[in-house]
Amino acid sequence: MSQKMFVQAINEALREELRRDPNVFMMGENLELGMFGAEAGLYEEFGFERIRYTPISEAGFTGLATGASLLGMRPVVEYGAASFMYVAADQMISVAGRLRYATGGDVCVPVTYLAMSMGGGGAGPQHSDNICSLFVHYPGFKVVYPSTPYDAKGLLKSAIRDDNPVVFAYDIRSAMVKGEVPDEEYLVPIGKGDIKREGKDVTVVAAGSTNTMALEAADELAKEGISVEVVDPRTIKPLDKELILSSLEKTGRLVVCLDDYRDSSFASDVAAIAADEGFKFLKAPVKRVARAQVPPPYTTVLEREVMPDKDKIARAIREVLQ
Amino acid sequence: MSQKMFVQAINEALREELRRDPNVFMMGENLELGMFGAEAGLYEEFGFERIRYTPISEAGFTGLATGASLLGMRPVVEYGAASFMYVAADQMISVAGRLRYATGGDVCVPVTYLAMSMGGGGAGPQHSDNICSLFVHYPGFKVVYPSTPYDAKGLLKSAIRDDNPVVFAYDIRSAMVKGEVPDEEYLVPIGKGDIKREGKDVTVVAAGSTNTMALEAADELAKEGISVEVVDPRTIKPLDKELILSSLEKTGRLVVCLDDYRDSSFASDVAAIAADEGFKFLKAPVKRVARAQVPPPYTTVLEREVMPDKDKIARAIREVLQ
Amino acid sequence: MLSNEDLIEMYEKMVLLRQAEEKLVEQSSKGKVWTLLAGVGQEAIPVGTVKALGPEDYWEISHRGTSDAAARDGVDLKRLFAEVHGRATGYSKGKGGNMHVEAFEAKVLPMLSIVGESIPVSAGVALAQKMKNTGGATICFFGDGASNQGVFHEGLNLATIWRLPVVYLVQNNQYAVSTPASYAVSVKNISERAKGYGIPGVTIDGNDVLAVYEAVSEALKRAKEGEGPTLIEAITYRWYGHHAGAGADEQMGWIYRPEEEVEEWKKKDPVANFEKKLMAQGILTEEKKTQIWDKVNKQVEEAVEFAESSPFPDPSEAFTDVYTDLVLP
Amino acid sequence: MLSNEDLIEMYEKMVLLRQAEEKLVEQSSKGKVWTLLAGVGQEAIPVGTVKALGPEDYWEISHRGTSDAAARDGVDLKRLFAEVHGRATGYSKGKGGNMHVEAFEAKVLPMLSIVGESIPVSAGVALAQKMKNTGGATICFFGDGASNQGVFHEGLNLATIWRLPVVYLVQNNQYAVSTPASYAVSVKNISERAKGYGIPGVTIDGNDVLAVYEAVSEALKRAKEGEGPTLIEAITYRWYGHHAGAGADEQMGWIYRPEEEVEEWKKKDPVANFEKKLMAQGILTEEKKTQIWDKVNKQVEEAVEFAESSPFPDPSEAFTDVYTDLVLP
Ligand SMILES: Cc1ncc(C[n+]2csc(CCOP(=O)(O)OP(=O)(O)O)c2C)c(N)n1
Ligand SMILES: Cc1ncc(C[n+]2csc(CCOP(=O)(O)OP(=O)(O)O)c2C)c(N)n1
Ligand SMILES: [Mg+2]
Ligand SMILES: [Mg+2]
Repeated sequence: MSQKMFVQAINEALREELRRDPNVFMMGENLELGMFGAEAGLYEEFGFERIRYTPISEAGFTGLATGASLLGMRPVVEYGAASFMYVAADQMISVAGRLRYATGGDVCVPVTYLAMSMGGGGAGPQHSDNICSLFVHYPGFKVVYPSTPYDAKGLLKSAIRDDNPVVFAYDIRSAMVKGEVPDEEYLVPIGKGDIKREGKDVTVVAAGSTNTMALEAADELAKEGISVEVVDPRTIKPLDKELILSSLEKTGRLVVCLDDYRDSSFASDVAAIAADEGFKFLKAPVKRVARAQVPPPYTTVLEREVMPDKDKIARAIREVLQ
Repeated sequence: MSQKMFVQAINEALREELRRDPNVFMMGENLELGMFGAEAGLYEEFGFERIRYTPISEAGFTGLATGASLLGMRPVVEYGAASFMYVAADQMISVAGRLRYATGGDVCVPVTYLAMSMGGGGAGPQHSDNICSLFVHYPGFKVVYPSTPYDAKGLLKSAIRDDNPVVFAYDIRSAMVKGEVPDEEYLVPIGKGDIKREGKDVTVVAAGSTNTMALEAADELAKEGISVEVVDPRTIKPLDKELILSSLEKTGRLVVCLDDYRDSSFASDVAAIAADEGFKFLKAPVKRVARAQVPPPYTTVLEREVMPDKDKIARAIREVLQ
Repeated sequence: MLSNEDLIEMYEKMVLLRQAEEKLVEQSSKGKVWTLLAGVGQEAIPVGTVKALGPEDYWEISHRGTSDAAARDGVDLKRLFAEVHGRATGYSKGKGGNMHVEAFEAKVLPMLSIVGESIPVSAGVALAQKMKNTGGATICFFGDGASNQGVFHEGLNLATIWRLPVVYLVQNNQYAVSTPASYAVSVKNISERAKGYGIPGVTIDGNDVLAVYEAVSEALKRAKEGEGPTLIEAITYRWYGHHAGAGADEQMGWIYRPEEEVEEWKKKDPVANFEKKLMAQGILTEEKKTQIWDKVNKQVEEAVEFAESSPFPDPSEAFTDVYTDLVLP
Repeated sequence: MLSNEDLIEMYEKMVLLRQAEEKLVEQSSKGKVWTLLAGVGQEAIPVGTVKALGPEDYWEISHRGTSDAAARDGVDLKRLFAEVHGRATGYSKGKGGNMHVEAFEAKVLPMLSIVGESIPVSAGVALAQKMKNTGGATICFFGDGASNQGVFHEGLNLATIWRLPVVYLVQNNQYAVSTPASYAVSVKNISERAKGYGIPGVTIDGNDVLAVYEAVSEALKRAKEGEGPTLIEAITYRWYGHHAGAGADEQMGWIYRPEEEVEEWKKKDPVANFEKKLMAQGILTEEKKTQIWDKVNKQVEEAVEFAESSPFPDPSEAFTDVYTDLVLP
């Protein structure tokens, strides 16, 4: 075990999988720079053939990834910021997610998409998006969304080995998070959530950076005698519904946190599941803490109004306990 | 008043607004054909200058619409099938929806987008999508989604006159629906829902073609003595939450119907609102009836498994009444 | 050099595509197949192409020409027909249908139905061929209308800078639904767009199966030698409207081509003209011709029978094949 | 013909852009402005362009050159600086910031920060100019990297077939972040891409303000005469990395340009070389020069002071300006 940063964990996962399987390769812009640490050193080790830096043609190289995957390659596609995926939306939504189905199972599309949300860092209206809910909405994808270095490494390795298109969503606000990462090889299974903190008064379901915020809020509230259970779905598609429902059964109260626009999001889904299958456990209204329906503003004083944070989560927890 | 088809109502709205305001014009493919009735006769009356048929360049002409709107034009953009909007996703999500905000209110983007879902007609995996939830999720859009000819005409006219980007979503399964349309001019306000059928046992919130299905289900259930209130949000962004909550207050039970993929959809939002603000009214689990998370299959026997229909709605109503 | 047997074989395949496609139009008119994007009149392009393909080459077909795939050896017309009839015995179990015709096992890549999508996807297949050193190249068909999609540009640029073994063939049938290429494409010949990528662009008679064979052979050779893509523009014409069968253009009142133009092009019938040529050269005889047509018609009839008598998939199949390893409710 | 006054004015504007941009880099280093996409070294392009613009013309700036807009008359450097400092007094009240610089009232269109987006948008502005008969044309700046985006293709094709009054100017500074255009663009000169649309394409020295002025003037004339777009490729170089100030390339360890290359290009300094020329021609004197630099430096200082002393927007502003008529919670 050693302490590692989230981006280092990603880097290790990529390196290990590139070493393990010659069919794994990467495409994306400026990959040779190892821009923000996630790809550091990969170009030096694997060369252009496998770390293919591209023109600014996201739709193009996303399509290439699909095509290459049909013949057994395992592309890992990197977009810099998740906001750059919209120009490739059709190639993902309409092609990668549906080719297997449209061929009745004749092909598979083992592509991994690295989608970093730049939200919360002043990146402004067009650079801050999180695309996690988009790929929960559209059929054919798995979506992992880790909050810790341990989960990031284990899930990314699983994603690359998965035979389906997997979106690896993460937050720039998680990039510098530190945590224990085993020295030996391990995987985190896709589709299994994790209780990051046990508690009995209220369940907080929080993915990605909001999980970290929720843990901080839980610390704070513990001082007031409030016992918060923090559930990290880790994979948001397919969702570990049982874990969430069993926590809800215990606490009877739920707050859902997500660093994505609130409406038609994964946060709404969890609330909807609670209102259906979890209804019998519910003792209080279910609250969502997510981004406001506003393009993320540039200036910090405004940005913090619209983004989820520890205080907003703590406030919601207090509300459901009233 | 006279009986008109849904597509005729759209046609009238377009014609009237084109006549009324010289800044209104249309872009889209094959518009001069008046393909499925919605644009019939417009090219003959208004000519190429205002009914601009385009190359197959959705991202391109969507961007042109945004640009033209900045100078006070009021483009109505037509996509044939909503599924063709994904190639233009960035121009909508990242530009049209955000330019006003990014300029602190210096510009506005009065564009209307006609987005017909072809779901339920055997159009297969890539041609059947409904993009309504997509534009509920992303900030900056209004989304109207009528179920009757009356609402279609009134809402489309309001959309064209609105100073914001408005997505006019409709279902091919509604296209042939008939209903009363006044001969004199009228508008349906954006943001106001409508009770399409009063009832007391259960509230069904259903937009677009699912509203028609819900009314059929309600007829059927009435024979068993079940009284169903059918709420048509008509606009799904901004949502007439009060109408839904007041209906819920009366019935205490809720089924939400939508012809879009269920996860991270508007259907989840309504359930989430019920679980939060409507919690105090709820007497039973909230059910969603929406598309399964499956690319729409081509062959009918499979397609009907994954799409919402009257029977699935009736079943859900019975469930929440147990 | 093509032998007489080769030529006869090509003729037979053209007849097969013609008859198969006409049959599907008929089936669509009867409501047994969804609205059809018929390729009647364009048969020389798939047949000339298939002749040029090696066994290791992949072929991405376009939405135009539902039966095109059947030109390739190893493709089973029965399963192809079953697919467009929505049957469990179809190549894709009825899930993909007439917009996703494929025979992946025979290296016919799944048709994609959003215009232009296949352009980068096929470059990706070529990339895999290159990275895996499998030999072979990929050829991608698309229409004149697709040359106005953004991914045309991105795909061609990427394929060029990476010298991918891919060939782009635009079936310029002069219309995208009702929109004339002469209006929608800013250059006279789509092959001129090759200049924007620094690759060879050629315009050929798409109704001449031998011209197609030659152009594709040369482009494939170039691709396999590591010199990157070629853009081939094959001028042709579709005899039917954009849609044929159920929902045909005429039925919808869509009128955009002068009747004389259609008549003119019907005279350029790729099948009849090739037949005439082979007859004149004594390669084809009346007897052989009758034999071929009988054989083909029987094959087509059998395919329809197979399709119509095949079962629809079990309803539970709706939820499988979304993922390789799980079925979500 | 440009008068001496014109030339002096152009010189002054180049100095202004240089000094303003350097100041923003400094502010960014201090953490007062987000990571900057500095245009230092590319000043001749905006200044030559602005000189060619008529009052009815629109100008879509690129993400490169945060201060570029200030070259246009009627643009207030104070409000521009306030914007990138995130203040309520900024052009966009601090909501848009350095990726959405605009001065719409002065016909400087909002910068868009997703590469290529502005290409069709500016064609749309030109379409409105044409439909509304306002006279005037629109010029759109973008980078070499943007020429590989799909909307480049779609935008140029649409602008051409509709003969829109739009001019496309690619600031080819030879890199897209670290990616050399010589690798990523499949043709030697981006202007060759004009051939794919049948429009004129020219390559000019982007560090020569007069060459820019002339090429843009001619293209605007053509556009206004209804002959459609021109693609101008202005070869230039950015002195800083992709990012300058906070998060500068060097800081991030991003190394991709030979030092000699940077040095070579610094010798081609568009400001110094223009100055030398004007001096040699006796149009500019040492005295005038000092005057100009003092004036400009004062202007820049005042802009910084204004920006720094301006209030941040009220938190409630976060929720306004999403719609024209409603504020959602
Ligand atoms: C992106 C997109 N826009 C629109 C359509 C609808 N559509 C299907 S085929 C077609 C015309 C295609 O024309 P072309 O590329 O010339 O091929 P052809 O049908 O003539 O063979 C159109 C507009 C689509 N499938 N995808
Ligand atoms: C679609 C998209 N992909 C990636 C980015 C990230 N990005 C911002 S600027 C840039 C480089 C742009 O290069 P170029 O067009 O040459 O302009 P320059 O910065 O050199 O002026 C990149 C890749 C983006 N903003 N948009
Ligand atoms: Mg065509
Ligand atoms: Mg550049």
